Amino acid sequence: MRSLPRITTAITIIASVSVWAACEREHRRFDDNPPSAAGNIRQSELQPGSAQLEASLPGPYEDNAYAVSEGKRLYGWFNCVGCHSHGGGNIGPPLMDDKWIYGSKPENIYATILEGRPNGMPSFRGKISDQQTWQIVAYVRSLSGQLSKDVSGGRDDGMNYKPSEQSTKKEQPKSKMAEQP
Amino acid sequence: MKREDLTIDVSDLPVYAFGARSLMWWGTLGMIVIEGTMFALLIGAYFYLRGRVPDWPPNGLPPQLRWGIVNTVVLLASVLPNIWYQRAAERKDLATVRLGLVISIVFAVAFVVIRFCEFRVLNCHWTTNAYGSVVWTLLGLHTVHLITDLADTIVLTALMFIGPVDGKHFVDVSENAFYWYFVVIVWLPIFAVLYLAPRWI
Amino acid sequence: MTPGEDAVKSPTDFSDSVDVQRERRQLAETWREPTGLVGWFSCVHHTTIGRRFIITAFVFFLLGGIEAVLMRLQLARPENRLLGPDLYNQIFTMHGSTMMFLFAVPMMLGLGIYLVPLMVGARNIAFPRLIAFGYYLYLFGGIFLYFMFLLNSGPDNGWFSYVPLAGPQYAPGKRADVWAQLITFTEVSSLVVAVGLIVTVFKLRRPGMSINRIPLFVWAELVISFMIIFAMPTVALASTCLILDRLIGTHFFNPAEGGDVLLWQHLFWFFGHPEVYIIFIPATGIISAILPTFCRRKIFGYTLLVLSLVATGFIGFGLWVHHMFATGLPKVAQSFFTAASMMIALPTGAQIFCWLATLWRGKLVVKTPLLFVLGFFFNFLIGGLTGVMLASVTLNQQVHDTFFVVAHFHYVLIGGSVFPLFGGLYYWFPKITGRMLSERTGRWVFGLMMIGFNLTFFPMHQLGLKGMPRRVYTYLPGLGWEGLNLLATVGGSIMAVSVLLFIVNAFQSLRAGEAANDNPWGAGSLEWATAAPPPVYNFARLSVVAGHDPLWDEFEKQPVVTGVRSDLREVLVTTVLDAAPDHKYLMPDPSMWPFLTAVATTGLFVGSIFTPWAVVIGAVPVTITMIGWFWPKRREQEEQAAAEHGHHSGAGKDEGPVGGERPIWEGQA
Amino acid sequence: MKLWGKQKLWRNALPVICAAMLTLYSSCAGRQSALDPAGPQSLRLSRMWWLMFWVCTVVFILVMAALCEALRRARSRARPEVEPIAERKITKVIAGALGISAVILFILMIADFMTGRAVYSQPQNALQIKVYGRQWWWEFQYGDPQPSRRVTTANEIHIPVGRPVMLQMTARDVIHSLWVPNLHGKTDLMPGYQTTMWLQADRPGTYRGQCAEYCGHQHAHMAFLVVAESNEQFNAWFENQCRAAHSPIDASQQRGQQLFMTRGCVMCHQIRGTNAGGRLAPDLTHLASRQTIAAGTLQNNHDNLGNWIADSQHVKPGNRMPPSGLNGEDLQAIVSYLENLK
Repeated sequence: MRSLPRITTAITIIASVSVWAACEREHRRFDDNPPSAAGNIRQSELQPGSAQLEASLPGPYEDNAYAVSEGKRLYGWFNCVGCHSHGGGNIGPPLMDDKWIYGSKPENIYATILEGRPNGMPSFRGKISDQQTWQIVAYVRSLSGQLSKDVSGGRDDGMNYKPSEQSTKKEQPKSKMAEQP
Repeated sequence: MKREDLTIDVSDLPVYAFGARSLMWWGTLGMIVIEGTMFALLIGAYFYLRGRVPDWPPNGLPPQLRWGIVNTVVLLASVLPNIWYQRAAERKDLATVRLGLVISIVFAVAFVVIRFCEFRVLNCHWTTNAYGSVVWTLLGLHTVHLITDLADTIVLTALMFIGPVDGKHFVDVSENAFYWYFVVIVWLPIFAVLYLAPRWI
Repeated sequence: MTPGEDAVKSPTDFSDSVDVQRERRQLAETWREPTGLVGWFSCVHHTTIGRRFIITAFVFFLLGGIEAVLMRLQLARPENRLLGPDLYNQIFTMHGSTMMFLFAVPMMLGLGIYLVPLMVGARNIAFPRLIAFGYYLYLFGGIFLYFMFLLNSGPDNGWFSYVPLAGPQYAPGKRADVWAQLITFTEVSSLVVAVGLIVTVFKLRRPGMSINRIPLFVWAELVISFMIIFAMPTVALASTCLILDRLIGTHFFNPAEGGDVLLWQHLFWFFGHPEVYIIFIPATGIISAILPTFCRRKIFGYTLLVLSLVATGFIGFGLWVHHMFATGLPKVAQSFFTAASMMIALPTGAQIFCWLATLWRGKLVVKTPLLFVLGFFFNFLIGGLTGVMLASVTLNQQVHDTFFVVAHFHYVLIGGSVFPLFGGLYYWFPKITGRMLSERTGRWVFGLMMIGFNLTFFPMHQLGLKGMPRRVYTYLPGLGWEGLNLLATVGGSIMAVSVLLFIVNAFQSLRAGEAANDNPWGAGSLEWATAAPPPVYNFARLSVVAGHDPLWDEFEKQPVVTGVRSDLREVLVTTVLDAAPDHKYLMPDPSMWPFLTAVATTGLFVGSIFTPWAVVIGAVPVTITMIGWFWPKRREQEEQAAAEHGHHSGAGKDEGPVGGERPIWEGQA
Repeated sequence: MKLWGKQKLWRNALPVICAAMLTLYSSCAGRQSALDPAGPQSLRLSRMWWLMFWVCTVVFILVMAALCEALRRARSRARPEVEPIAERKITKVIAGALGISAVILFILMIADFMTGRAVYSQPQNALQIKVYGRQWWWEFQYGDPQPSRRVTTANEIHIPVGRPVMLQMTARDVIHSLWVPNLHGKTDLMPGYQTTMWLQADRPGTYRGQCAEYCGHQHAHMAFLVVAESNEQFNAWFENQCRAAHSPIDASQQRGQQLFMTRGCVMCHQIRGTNAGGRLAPDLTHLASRQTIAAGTLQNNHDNLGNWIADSQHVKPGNRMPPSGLNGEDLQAIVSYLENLK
């Protein structure tokens, strides 16, 4: 009995400490303005070699489950499914494999969505907000298991065409340029 | 007021008892009822889901009978050694108890092995559809019971061979058999649901 | 009237011969609870564990109360921005889950753990280690929930966690899994406790306490233990399916793949409705314990009360669909459930009538416990009547999921359960702590709680009828809801004050309260036949029971059971129906293993939110600790041998209860 | 002195309770009140309510009276009474009381069945409307033989007075529940299920409905309006809804339209008659003809529209509309364009 207070205080201390490092995974970020990656877009597109080397800007939502699920919703809403299917690819390249034509890093994907790419990938600049773009980026990366399992989404409430993102094994991205000697 | 006037001397009563007289039996029964409820509900869910779709199983063919039947036979057979060592336990006949326990372990292991064959040839995966989910859960839940009771029996057998064995432990042995009967009996409805219902109903 | 003024002379007073004192010393030594930090985790006596359950549950009651106050503050005015939707949703979910799973059920079970063995005159509860295990699981479950809440991972889908909102697609992150796993913790805990209670009531009753002499509180605990055994597996199964859906992609609740969203609701409410009675029935037991004491007469209609308890237990399983009347199920089915839901009013009515009759014929002694019972009549009647309204499928479609329902079930759960509970706390506090709670403060607590409670929840009836739905984090001005919401908030704060006052009262009494004698209220049931607080062996003198208020039935003249060894933790096991001595049983010693097993189990549960492999890996430590638990230690071996030594003749042989059909003591007495 | 606590209690509590109970009669009116029926079903339901209310009140008073009498006797008497003859008499009384309760319950049950029969009966020549619940707004589709006249609108329906309206409902995401207290009780909208209910308004007016099943962050702001009006008014409204959107009439609106088409709006919203074809958010073809925006959250006026477009997340945190980032000129332009969509 006497040690009960001791134990409880210990627990509260641990708890309150951990609040400082509160779980990014669970934050619901409704309206924050993630950095527009406009700065290093061009570089990573034009000089991919160097882009590989230089410190790359991490996606703001890599650890945020809510953002990933929003990304998943928008991926459907903005009809990415139309070309990329549910990640398996069709008219557009598949997104759940290890091949990344324009780089697998968040800002590469961000650039791809924002500026579009040759052979059909339209530009969404001005059409969708930065936040939405980054959310989609996070989801697209989860498609090939780039995000940690507790952040990636589970199965859809719908026809399941592929295993859920959280049960997709992590692909080691091979960028097309990286393959060149 | 002298306390010696009326007394009931219970010092001659035994310090353990078998069957419905013992606390252990009631405890085991409690667990059995809890898990029985669990299985009943899962079977209920199975038929509820079945009522929601036009054809059942949705992907056409019901699971192959072979391993299911083998399993049922093994399981029913495993009742005999259990009855045997339970009786022996109530006689406090240690040698027989040891032998009976070992035999029933063999049966249980055999069953677990066959169960994995059963899983392998199952007609669905749990991610296929709700049918797959409920079938795997039902079979899985029963397997969990098997394995826990197997572990239970192994520990008990070890005790019978190593430890100094008191009457109380014979009670435990007989309760172990009691629980195994449950694992066997509950399998029959599950077998009927998984293998026969899709064919006959 | 000072407490204990008209108390019967406590049986512990007149057994003071030398040998008795020696026996007491030996018993105290035999049953001694270990001390120190390690010892704290090894205790197995039901009074210790029961007290822990009660205190822990009360702490969670306070946490849930704080959440309630926060919600009321948020709703005090329209479009309030005190809590955003995200936080509010977490908080109302935490409130519901806390009050249901971490306060109400554990509190009622805790009272049972503490009181049932005393009331049936046993020296300990059956399977004490299992009970301890149950406590640690419950504690860890609660800590886990609040820890996750502080990490902003508090569940936010309501305590009912409907799919698909709680499913993998619409509940990202781990919040919903935290809820589902909390269920697993608390269900396992409640289930093992329920088994322990049932076996205690069936097998450990004092000789003479035949089935028709079991105190009503014990009956109540027995009934809810059975309800738990049939209800809790349902929600455990449902939450498992939810976790499977979320973690490994099963399709139980995915319509597109043959799953079904209503399956969840059926499973959940098949547990959820009995849950309400699991919380309410012990409260009726408390009332049946308090009323006779303060009416100075036996309870009226014992048999009818028992029957209605059992009936409630059964019918309680037949009403779950009235939580789903808005889902458009077949009308025939709905009519059936309407009938069942109305039918359950009858057993409850029968109980109320019996209590009224007891009052009607009694000699009133007005003390705080009785006040709370009187408050119960007022509040619970309102709740019960609105319950009848909700049973009507048509009316239900208007008020379902509105504040009317919030008002209804708070009248049932607070008015019907928490009021008797506080009555019970005032009633048994002297027994548990050896000190009286202040009568004067008690009346203030009661008055404030009564006013605060009705101010908070009565306006909600009207809010519901005026169209305010439940679970809204805010509302628009101009719908005529402002005033009533403000009123409710005011009432809520008054209620909070009353609870704080109770805490002050409790601490004051613990520090410098008036010392209580063994039976301050002059009650009739067995727990008052021992010292306050009870010694670790509960009773030295095992007198036979001759009625359902033993202390009022010439307790001193009853024969005494001898021959239960006091140098071992030996207890007498009796037969189920007429409680005739059957055999003796050696209660387990204190042990650390239940705690260790609970730790291992916690690891498994928490891990399995993140990866299915945690089940496989986590099974290893669980198995190890369980073996450690089961494997007999040398000391236990020796004791067992000692106990069985000299009984080789009798041991194991199935000779029936001593004295055959007619228990030996009847002949002697 | 002994009863000080209790007397004080009754002195305090009773008036409060009585006052509270009295408030039940007063101020039942309201555009979202179950006790202000505007249709045949809600009328029957409110009758059911009042029946229940009165029966329960009487029962309550009787039991409380019995309790007070019991207390009076128990206080005055010197020692409890237990002699068996009287006890048996009381047992009879209790049996009688139980019998009466059973009868009352049975009557209420019958009343419930009768009400149910009336409320759930299938109406003739009902106006068909499809309802889709979405996080966190309502999509309505008027049924019509010609596809061109299957009007889609959001968060506001108009119905002709006196004509039943059949709602066929399902959910696009999670479970919602449609509830217009003045017209009828609630019915859930569930994914994988098609539920139906019918409404009828007997007097013109605007009735507010709200989602009654917890459905996530903005469950609190998921309302809609039912405007019941004369047949002529309804037909006029309906004809207008069938038309394509008005085209811009001045430069600012021109600009607004162009912004709408080039910025994010077009990704989700539909404006019939333009190439904005999104079906994921409310159809804006006749936005200006609606009384509210953001699912009954804001009055539909210039300022609110502007604020909403500029920063919808502030008004309805978590809703699906991203901040547009528009301001100044652009914002004015787009608002003026939308205000023209009568």
